[in-house]
Amino acid sequence: MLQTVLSGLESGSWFALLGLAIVVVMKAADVPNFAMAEIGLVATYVGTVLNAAGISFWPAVVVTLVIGTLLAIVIDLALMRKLAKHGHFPLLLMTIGLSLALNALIGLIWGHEPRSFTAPWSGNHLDVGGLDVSWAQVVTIVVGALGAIGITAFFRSPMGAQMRAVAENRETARLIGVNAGRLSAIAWGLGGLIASTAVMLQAQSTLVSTHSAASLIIYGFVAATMGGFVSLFGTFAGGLALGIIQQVVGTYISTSAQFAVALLAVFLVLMLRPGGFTKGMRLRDV
Amino acid sequence: MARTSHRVTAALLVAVLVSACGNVSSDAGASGDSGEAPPGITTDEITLGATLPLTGTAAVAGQGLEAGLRIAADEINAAGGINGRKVKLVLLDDGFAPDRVVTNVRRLVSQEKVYALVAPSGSQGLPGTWSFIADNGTPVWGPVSPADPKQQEVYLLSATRASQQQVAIDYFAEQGSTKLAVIKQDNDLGVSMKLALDLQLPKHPDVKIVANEDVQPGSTDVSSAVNKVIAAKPEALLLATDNNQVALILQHLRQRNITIPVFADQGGAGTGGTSAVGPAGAAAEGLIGGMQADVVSTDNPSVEHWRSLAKKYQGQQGESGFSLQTYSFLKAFAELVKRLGGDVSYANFNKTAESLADNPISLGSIPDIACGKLPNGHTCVQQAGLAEFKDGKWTVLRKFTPPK
Amino acid sequence: MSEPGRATATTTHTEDPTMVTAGAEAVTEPSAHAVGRTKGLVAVVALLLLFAAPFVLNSYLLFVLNLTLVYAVATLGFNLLVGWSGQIGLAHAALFAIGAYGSAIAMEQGVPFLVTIPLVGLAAGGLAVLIGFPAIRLTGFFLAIATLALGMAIVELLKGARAVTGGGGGLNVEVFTLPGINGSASTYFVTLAVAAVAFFLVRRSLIGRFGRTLQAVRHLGQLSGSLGVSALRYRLIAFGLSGFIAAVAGSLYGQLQTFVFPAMFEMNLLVPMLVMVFVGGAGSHWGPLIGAAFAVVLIELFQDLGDLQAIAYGVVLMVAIAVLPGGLVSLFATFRDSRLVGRLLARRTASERSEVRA
Amino acid sequence: MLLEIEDARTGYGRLEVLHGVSLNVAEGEIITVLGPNGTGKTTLMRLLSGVVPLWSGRVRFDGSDLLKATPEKRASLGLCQLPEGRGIFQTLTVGENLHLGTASRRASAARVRADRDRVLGVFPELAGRLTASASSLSGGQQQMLALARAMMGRPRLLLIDELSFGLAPRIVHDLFEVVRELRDDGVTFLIVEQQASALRVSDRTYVMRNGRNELDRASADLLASDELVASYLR
Repeated sequence: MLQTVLSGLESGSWFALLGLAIVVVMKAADVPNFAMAEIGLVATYVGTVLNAAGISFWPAVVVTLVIGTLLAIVIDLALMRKLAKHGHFPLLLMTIGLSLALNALIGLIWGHEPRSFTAPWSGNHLDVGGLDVSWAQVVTIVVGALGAIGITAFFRSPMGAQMRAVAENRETARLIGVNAGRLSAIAWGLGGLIASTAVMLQAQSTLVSTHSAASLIIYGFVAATMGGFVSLFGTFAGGLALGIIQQVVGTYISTSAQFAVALLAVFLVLMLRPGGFTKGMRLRDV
Repeated sequence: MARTSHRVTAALLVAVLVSACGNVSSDAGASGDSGEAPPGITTDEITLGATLPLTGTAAVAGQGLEAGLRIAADEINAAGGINGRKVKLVLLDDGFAPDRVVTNVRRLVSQEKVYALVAPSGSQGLPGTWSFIADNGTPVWGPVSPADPKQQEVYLLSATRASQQQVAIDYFAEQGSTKLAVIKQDNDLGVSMKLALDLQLPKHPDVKIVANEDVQPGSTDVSSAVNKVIAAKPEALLLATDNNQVALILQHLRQRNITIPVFADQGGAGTGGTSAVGPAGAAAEGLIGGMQADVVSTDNPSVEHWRSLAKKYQGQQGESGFSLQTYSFLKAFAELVKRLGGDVSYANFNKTAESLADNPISLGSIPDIACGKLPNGHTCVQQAGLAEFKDGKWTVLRKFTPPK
Repeated sequence: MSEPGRATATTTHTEDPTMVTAGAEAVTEPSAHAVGRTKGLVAVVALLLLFAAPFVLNSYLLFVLNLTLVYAVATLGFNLLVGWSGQIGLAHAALFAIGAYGSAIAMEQGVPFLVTIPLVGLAAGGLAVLIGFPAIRLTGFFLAIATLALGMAIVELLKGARAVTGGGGGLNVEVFTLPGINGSASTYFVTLAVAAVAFFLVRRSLIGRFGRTLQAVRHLGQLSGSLGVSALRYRLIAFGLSGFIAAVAGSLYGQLQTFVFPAMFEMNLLVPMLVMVFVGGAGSHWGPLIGAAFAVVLIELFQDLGDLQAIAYGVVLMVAIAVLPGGLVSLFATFRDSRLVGRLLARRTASERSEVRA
Repeated sequence: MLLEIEDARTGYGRLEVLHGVSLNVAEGEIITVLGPNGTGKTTLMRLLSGVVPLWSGRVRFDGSDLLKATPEKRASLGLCQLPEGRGIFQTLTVGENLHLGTASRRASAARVRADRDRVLGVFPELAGRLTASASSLSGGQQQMLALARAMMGRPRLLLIDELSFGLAPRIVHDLFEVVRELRDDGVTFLIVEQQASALRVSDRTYVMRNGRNELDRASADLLASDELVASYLR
């Protein structure tokens, strides 16, 4: 059981971080970003290439994070900005088109074989009272928690408050002088940073490839839904809970039911608490 | 005005219907079973087609399959073609999506007018084309996946997944393993595994399946399946998954210090190549792969010959096991067409192919191709081999043998 | 956003932009009605050409055309929901699957194919209404996510119900053929007939009060989020209708593919469906046809690009959105509103408009 | 003139709402724009804040054309707005709301703190509740917060849409007192109102009807002739 929960916390941390990346962009830029996992994946692939080329671990990590951040900012400035006035539907489709294009681009440049990001602690294990704990798991869970705390702290800062104001009412925020465009670029950058972290964590403990992004993004959205697309805490807790539910269902019911159960969980959460676990304010209509 | 237009419409409708009704009464094109000239063949060219997963979840395999076909075609053409006809390949990508496989096969047959489909590997969509294929009589030579041995037009040139899995079960039983575990995908891979278990378990009464887990196709989350398998303490593990999941499962197992032997079929293990063992890294040590074609690194002369050609290939996955497989299939096809002589009609093609049992095509790189008549004769090869990945290299563990 | 009380107060003393635009559109509508007769003729000629297709096209091109029509019908339903009622309900691919599977399974039980079409329509329509119930409580992305989750769960169920559906291994579909006609042409004629009826009926109903009410409900939803009972009823009707149409299209799809797998109905179908709605123009009448043709033809054209096709698809989609955020249909609108055409039509429309205003 | 509007036309979609509005605001003035429902007052506000584009005519702020400036750019020029319905962010604390007022300008932390102390001096009721959620404030307090927040941006011209909206007359009276105090500090005001109560503090009043301004009078004169006001507002 504990082994199951541990696995659940590990994958839950990826989901939670990706969910947070989605929520950050959603809050400040009002875009449901289906390309989030691919952004992280592009960055992580660059990292693994550097890693394989013999660049040592930490510089490769830094490059990965910088690329993820910059890529997201460029996407916002080049593609999303001028679509905003046409409503949500073109934005939603644009991120979908972007995810297809980025995914194909990765395949074209680096091929479709899965990759991993070798870390100094890769393959090392701990034995905690009969529980088999890998360092990769420890790193994932700790970084996930630190990331969530960091993002929460960011949203308490003056700039974070501006983002929350934009999330609550974009037009009013602009009227009183909040520069929504600059905030949206920052939010995209932050989202890209978090997504790169999530995918990189996945890559240091298992394999990532052009098709691992699809399930990651869905679970990320599930986590974001649990937080009502606004609550950071709800998203993080939702992601972790999702990971654990997945593993428990896989272990005690059937591995083929995992996906369906996760989806039904979302549905139930939405029906019982339309605003997510931690009910924030309602979201604007599409 | 409106009424007049309605009348005109009605008249036109009737006219079109009457005049052209005959044209839509049969799906077959210019072909037919008689001695008519089949499509895709001229005095100096023969057009062959395939649908392959060049992108999507099975892209690694698809690129290898493409490579083999191209290498073989180049070699054949450099030597003057088949009976003087140069091979023209039309390879379409289906992205491993069943619906696109169906569209692609229509396109190959009706639009591109191919003579035959060689080594198509269109995920699980191929069964959706059998009735169309039957209408047109187009030979399907060596579909890599999935296999259906009951069609008149379809010739299976390598051991099916199920046959490979049967051979693996025989092998583990002989090694004295009594507790086997299974991880399979919920698609045609899983279906063939189920078939293999149903066929082979009655032959080994001691062998028990202690864990039988499903995983989502394309998912990277295999840990709960692995956890359950570990908890059941099996002596060997059979996989029916794609190569990514084979790599993931190996990593999870070895991380937990579980060293039981693991088997995957040719597609999953990428036997001979690196599609599974590359990503798995050190965890790949000891992986047992099914063999449809010989392993790529042997000193078998026919494989060596292929290897020298594959080294020069420009695209990706040229030196993979998939490449060797389709290379061999196309070479065998060329051999068969040579034997047809001047009569390239489908009737003669089928007659000649079904007589291969008496005079098999022997390439050396794959088991001898010995097709016969239906109901069972179109499964031209039943033998599968096993290879083990050891010290960074695939070595033959068991020569080609049919299942017990 | 704001609590309902204040939202209502706001609308009472501002000049609301959405209401105003709606009014402006209404002004132009009668002029379109005037050219309705020409349009009717165009439709008849188009139908004739489509009818002649099996006699001139090869099996592949006919298949592609058939696929386009099937997708057009599916998109017709999707557009009704997304474009007209403004609800992003994403269970459409799953309802389409219900049609494909339901029809195939019913045929196995001896039900004639043509009878299975309305049957699966009703079943999926009912299911869609159930799925639509969250619409009472959810809006925007929450509705999208909830229906996406339900849709995926339905596909998972199809996978799980191995005894009936064949699970992940797929299900063979018995092909219905009209007497004396080959399989491909027969499937095509059935599709064409169903598509023509579907487009005709949906267009009729959308031009009338039903369409106006749907749009009003949509605009209301954008304003406040708090809706009256009848508005909710209309939302559910939109769900039910779109589900009905989706399943009808699905049953045709099953006939076309002759073999169905759960994997056919996942995101890889939903995404093109969204593209079709968008490209055709959300809330337009003929958009579904244009969108379906765009999506299908694009995929077929890109076959020749090899490795590049996936990236080309994504890039073309992105460019299309960036250049035409209102969809391809907006091209025609832009053309109509352009100065040159505007001047040419000025005399005519001016007289018509004065009529309307009076 | 701080703000000059000449024959401004605008609307939504194809529908024109303002059919030519002209008005001027001089530095240090308090101007009221009065008019009944649906006369285009809010559209005028939206035009000035850059939410709706100008179709024709001219809008100049401090001598320069405002045609292309985005809402946030206008705010940084000193053209601040107190939006209709107060625009208080319910999910933020009172302090955070207040701090948002400085979003449009670059200022050192010390300057911001000084400004905050000064503003809180004007609105002592807010001082003790900085960490409370803004949603816990009463309507009057929220309007105070909105005014206080606008002051944090050091505006030159403050546009106010319905200061009195939904508030008790007593509170409205207090708020107008504050407006007068702030004017003495050098802020110019353009206040859009439905109710005549704003006339008591303002210098001049424009009366709008059907998308045009029909009257420009000294507020005191207008106030004196009850009849006139009544005829326009009923």
